[in-house]
Amino acid sequence: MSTARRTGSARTTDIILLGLTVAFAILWMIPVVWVVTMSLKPNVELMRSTAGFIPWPFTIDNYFNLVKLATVPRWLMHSFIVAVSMTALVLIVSSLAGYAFARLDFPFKRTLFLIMIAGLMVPEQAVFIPLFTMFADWGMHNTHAALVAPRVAVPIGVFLMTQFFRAVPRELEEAAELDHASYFTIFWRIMLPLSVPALTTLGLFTFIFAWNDFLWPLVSATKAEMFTVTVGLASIQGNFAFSEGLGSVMASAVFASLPIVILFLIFQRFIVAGVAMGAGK
Amino acid sequence: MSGGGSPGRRAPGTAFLFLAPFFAIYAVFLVYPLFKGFWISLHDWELAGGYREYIGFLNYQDLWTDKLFWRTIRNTLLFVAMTVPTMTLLALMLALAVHGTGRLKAILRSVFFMSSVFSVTVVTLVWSMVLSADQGLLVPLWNALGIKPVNFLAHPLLAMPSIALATLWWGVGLPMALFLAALGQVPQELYEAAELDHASRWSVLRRITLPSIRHTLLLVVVLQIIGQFQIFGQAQLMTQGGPANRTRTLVQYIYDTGFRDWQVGYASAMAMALFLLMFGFSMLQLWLGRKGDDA
Amino acid sequence: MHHSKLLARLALATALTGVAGTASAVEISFFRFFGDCQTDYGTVMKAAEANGECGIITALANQFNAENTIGAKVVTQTVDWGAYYDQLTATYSTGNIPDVAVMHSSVLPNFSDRDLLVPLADGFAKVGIDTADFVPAALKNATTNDTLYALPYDLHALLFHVNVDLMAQAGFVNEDGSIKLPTSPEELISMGKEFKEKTGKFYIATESQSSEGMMVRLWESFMWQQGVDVLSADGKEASIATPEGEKAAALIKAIYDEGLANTALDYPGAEQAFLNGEAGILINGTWGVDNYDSQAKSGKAVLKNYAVANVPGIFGAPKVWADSHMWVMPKDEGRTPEETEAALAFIKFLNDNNFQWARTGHLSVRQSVIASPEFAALPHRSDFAATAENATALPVVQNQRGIFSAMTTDLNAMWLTGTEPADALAAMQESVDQILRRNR
Amino acid sequence: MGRVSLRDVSKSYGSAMVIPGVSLEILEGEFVVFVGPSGCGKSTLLRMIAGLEDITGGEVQIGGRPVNDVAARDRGVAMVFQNYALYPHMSVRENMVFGLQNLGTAKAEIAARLDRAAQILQLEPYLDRKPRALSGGQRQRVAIGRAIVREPQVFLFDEPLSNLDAALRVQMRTEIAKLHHRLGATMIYVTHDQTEAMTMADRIVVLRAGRIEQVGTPIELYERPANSFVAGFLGAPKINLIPGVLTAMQSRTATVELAGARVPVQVIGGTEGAAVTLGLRPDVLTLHPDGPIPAIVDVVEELGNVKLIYATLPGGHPVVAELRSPQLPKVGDTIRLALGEGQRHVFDADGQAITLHDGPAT
Repeated sequence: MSTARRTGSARTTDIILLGLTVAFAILWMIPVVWVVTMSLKPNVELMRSTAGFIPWPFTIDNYFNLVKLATVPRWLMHSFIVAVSMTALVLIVSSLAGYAFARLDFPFKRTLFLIMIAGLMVPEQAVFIPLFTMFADWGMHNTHAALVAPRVAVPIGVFLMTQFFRAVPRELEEAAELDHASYFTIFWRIMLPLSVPALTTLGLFTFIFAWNDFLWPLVSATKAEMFTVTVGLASIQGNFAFSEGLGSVMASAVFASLPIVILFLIFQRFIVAGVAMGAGK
Repeated sequence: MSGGGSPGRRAPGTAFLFLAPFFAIYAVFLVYPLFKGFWISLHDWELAGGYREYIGFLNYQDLWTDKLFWRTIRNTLLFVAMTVPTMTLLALMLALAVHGTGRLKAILRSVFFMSSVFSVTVVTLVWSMVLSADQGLLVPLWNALGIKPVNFLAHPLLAMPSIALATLWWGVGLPMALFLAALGQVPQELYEAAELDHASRWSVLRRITLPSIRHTLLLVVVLQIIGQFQIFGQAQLMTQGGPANRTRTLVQYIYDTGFRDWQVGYASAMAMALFLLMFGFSMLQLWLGRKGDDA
Repeated sequence: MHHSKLLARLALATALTGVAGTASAVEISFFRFFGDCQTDYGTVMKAAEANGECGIITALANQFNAENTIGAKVVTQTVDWGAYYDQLTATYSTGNIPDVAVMHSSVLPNFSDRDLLVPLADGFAKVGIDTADFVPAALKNATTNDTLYALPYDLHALLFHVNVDLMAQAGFVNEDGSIKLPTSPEELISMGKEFKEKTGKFYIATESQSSEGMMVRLWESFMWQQGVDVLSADGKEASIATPEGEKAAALIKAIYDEGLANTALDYPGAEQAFLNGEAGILINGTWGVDNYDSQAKSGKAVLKNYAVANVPGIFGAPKVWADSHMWVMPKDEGRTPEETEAALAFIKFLNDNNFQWARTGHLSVRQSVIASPEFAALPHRSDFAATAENATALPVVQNQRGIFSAMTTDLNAMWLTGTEPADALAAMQESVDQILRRNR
Repeated sequence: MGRVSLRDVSKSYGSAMVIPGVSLEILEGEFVVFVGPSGCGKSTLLRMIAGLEDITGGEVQIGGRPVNDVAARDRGVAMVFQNYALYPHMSVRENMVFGLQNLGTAKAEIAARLDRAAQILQLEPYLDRKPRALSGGQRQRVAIGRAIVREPQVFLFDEPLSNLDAALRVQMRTEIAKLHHRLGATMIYVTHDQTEAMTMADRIVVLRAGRIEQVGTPIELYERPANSFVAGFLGAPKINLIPGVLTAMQSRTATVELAGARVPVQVIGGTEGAAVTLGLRPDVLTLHPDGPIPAIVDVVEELGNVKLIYATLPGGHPVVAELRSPQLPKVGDTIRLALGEGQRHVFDADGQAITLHDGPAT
């Protein structure tokens, strides 16, 4: 908690607290370990018993079956396309608007900012039905655009970027202005590179959100070949339970989670650092 | 003192150009649907088959007498009441516990954050399995104790807490990260000064840490309220609203009414209710937060 | 499964997909539930070689793709049962309306009343489907407002699936080898207690978790047995909170209260418990017969001696809940004549192979199949022959899914949350009334 | 080219008038320092010249061209900021050439100018470093380098040295002065530090509350301050401003009566019996047993070559004397101060100088 020197008893308390946290973390991970274990057991064994954390008897058939299905990799691909494009668009749109709010002066600025913030209080679930009818009218369901477009204008993203840009020293911008930079150059060459931590955080959260979005893809992507992983998994959990067995269900869960877990492990150090720069102000 | 004066460079043309993408998308995919949703809610409007009839506020009258609707409101509020304080508290405790330097703490941070990256399908699958009275993780434990396995997800009183538990496990990462960020910005000198003042661990927390991060606390609570009000996936996938509608949430009811029963008009009326409810709560929160600031 | 074998299959599957992709086939989309079993049946080309609902329908599609001569290719989309009708409905908005879809007769009016289905009488005449061959009740199910909208494919009803060894252990097997089943509510409870005492197992296993509403089907059966129609034929009124309803509900509650059934089982859990020899009777539909029979015969399951029985007339006439799977063609402006032709060809193919479907345990709806010697030779069919006559369905009214779901929730509350039967029924009545009010 | 003219330039935020109206001519190649207490509007004035603040009224011309409606980027000025304002994500090299890139300058030209600037400022070893890897002085040099490569008509400095420690400040001061000689460009420099102003400026502009109090060379301002504010602002230690009454008026001479002392002065104008302020630089005061001004010693500071005596006059007014004599009074001693060589400034009730100077300023 502090780098200041502590007394002996305080140190002991620190160690005990840390020990408790470690124990809690182990408890935290148990469900995941258990699911991974089950995914590595034969279905016949699982019918008998699901207990235990050692995958024995061991099999990787459950995973083989998945890959063979070809649908799961396809769903992964859709999730990636949707998550990546949504992330990119959210970052672009939010940072552009955030820059304008943070650094430019224009008529109705306060009003527009309030209108933007008010969007925070409009839950997606409150508009998904009209959205559904809109996309139906346009004949745009079962497309990537339908999955991405309604999620691009994110007030919290604009808010975060506005806060971040406000914290950037104004002199930098003025210096750039005297360096003959246009507003766009200032935005692109100065503000954006400076906001990499904030962008990383916003991007990461957008990506996770996009990856895990459930209700909208559930109603918009009705073609099996257009499912995202989340919806696809939900669709086969029932089907698998009927036919393939528990091991396959667990394998599908693990398999579908792997990419995002790996991504997380790569980028995790940015999460806290980025939030610190963006939202902590 | 340089730059302190003006609020920004006056450049309306550029500013509107920069704002255009956001507000265009915002208008088309948020503002317009909100009004369209209200419009739909004034109709008997069927999902398939194109039946539409203007009926004024009849849907809202129906809502008023719809027991299941009030039940789902109650359930949703209950869920919010269960998750928001516990989530905030747990996130804060975990953040305090894993804040700091060192490899071990970095690993712990990852562990607690990691469950946030799983999709709702995976989370509910995991927890449905863990809590299953038939094949669940705890069954061997119950058997060893000679107790009949507790059927969490079908228990009238335990079902909702079970969903809340899964939600907690799933969602604590983000608020924890926010708290960690805030903790990182508390000036170290404050702690050092407190140390010299012989402040106890508890009073350091209460007198220094908490006041320093209270903006983040407010942010977390507001975000949590907004997020938890919209609960759908967990209840839909873990209990399907059961047992006896004890876990049926508002969004689930909206979904069922619209997509199972095709009553899109009625569902839209509920969606408007959800909007008003959340809007009210967010306003209340912000107002309370501001009041706290003035004091 | 050996990996080498698996890899070989994988290669084969890839090769097949490759070939199919290059041919200029008329693709028709085929929307169904019944699960996804590509892993086990993806390469089975003869329906006769498949087992179970999922296996047989998968193999039927494969077989049609392989054998048809008009260049048609069926592309199956398997939808999770719980979300099936939501997804099907959504396709009308999202634009991938299937060419052929499965539909329960109980759901049909929702679609036919809104003109969302293609009338099929002309098409059937063109491809040579003989509607006169259908059992009259089935044909009636497929017809609303005098228009034929579907190909009836089966009649499915609730059955008692029996573990004969356990029954014998409890002394419930008659001299002639038939199973002794209760004939009154009191007897059901007393026999159940006796069974429990003698075997230490559950008398009954069934889905009890609100997901399938198995007990609602039983409750409805009990209502019909007492001569009460749950829903009026015009779809305006429900008779739920009635003395008869209370009797039926009280019996169901007693089953759980007396510990004769495990409340913790979901659908697969109930099947598993039965196959693991943990219960004497599994209350489930006709669709399980083939599966349980083959499991029992395979020797892998604890269940060795499997039998089937009609749901007995506990409250009088042995009426039993039934529904029907049917094939429909959802209306789609964009469907080409070639696709219509291919879809009709597929429907005809399905009708021609009605017997294969009947192997699942479902009752056939074709008189010619029922009369055939192969059908008579199927295992256990004679055990539940009477079910065909006892089968009772709800009248053709809209919003039956909502009604069923509401009833499931409120009925299950009896054992899941301890609600008293009268209260549960009052809640059911109220929920159902609210839905019926919307029916036009 | 590098001529800067301000014609009645004013600035207000809403109803708050920050700069009521400033007119000033800055010649090409001149080094002009704006000096004044914080809040006097000197930075605002600079930023208006730069184009970073809108001009409410009046006109700014650079090189004879009115630039009121010209964007900052097109005014041909370069600015060095107090906080350096280096782009943290760019290397020193990138920082310095960013402006030229935006102008679309040819690559060879950019390289040549970069080399020249880097050499002048001795930045060659650091070109590939990021700003955070540099010391404060190095960063300041980069900031200046960034301005140099642009070869602007006018350099603007906004308190560029205030974030540096004292020693470094002195060093950078001379470097900037050298740079000015070398480049010969017009430089406008804002500071609140009178030493910087005195040492660097060709001309100093003293500002107070958005108005120019006086413009002139450092020596003019030091020797002939137009008013008590300018007198008080320039020179260290600060000039003693002692209230008194003007008596014994002759044509050019008069006496200022202080509490317990009389000081003969030379004035133009002034009225008999008017309240005035006597301005005495600390080095004018000497210690003499018969000196006319009695005082009680409060603090004695020994600075080596000089000593500062802080004392209180009988009227309760504090006074500072800068002495070079080896003998020093002790705290609490009553001393007598005499007036040595040097100007005795007299300011009227409005603070305006009524001092009579002999001949032109040196």
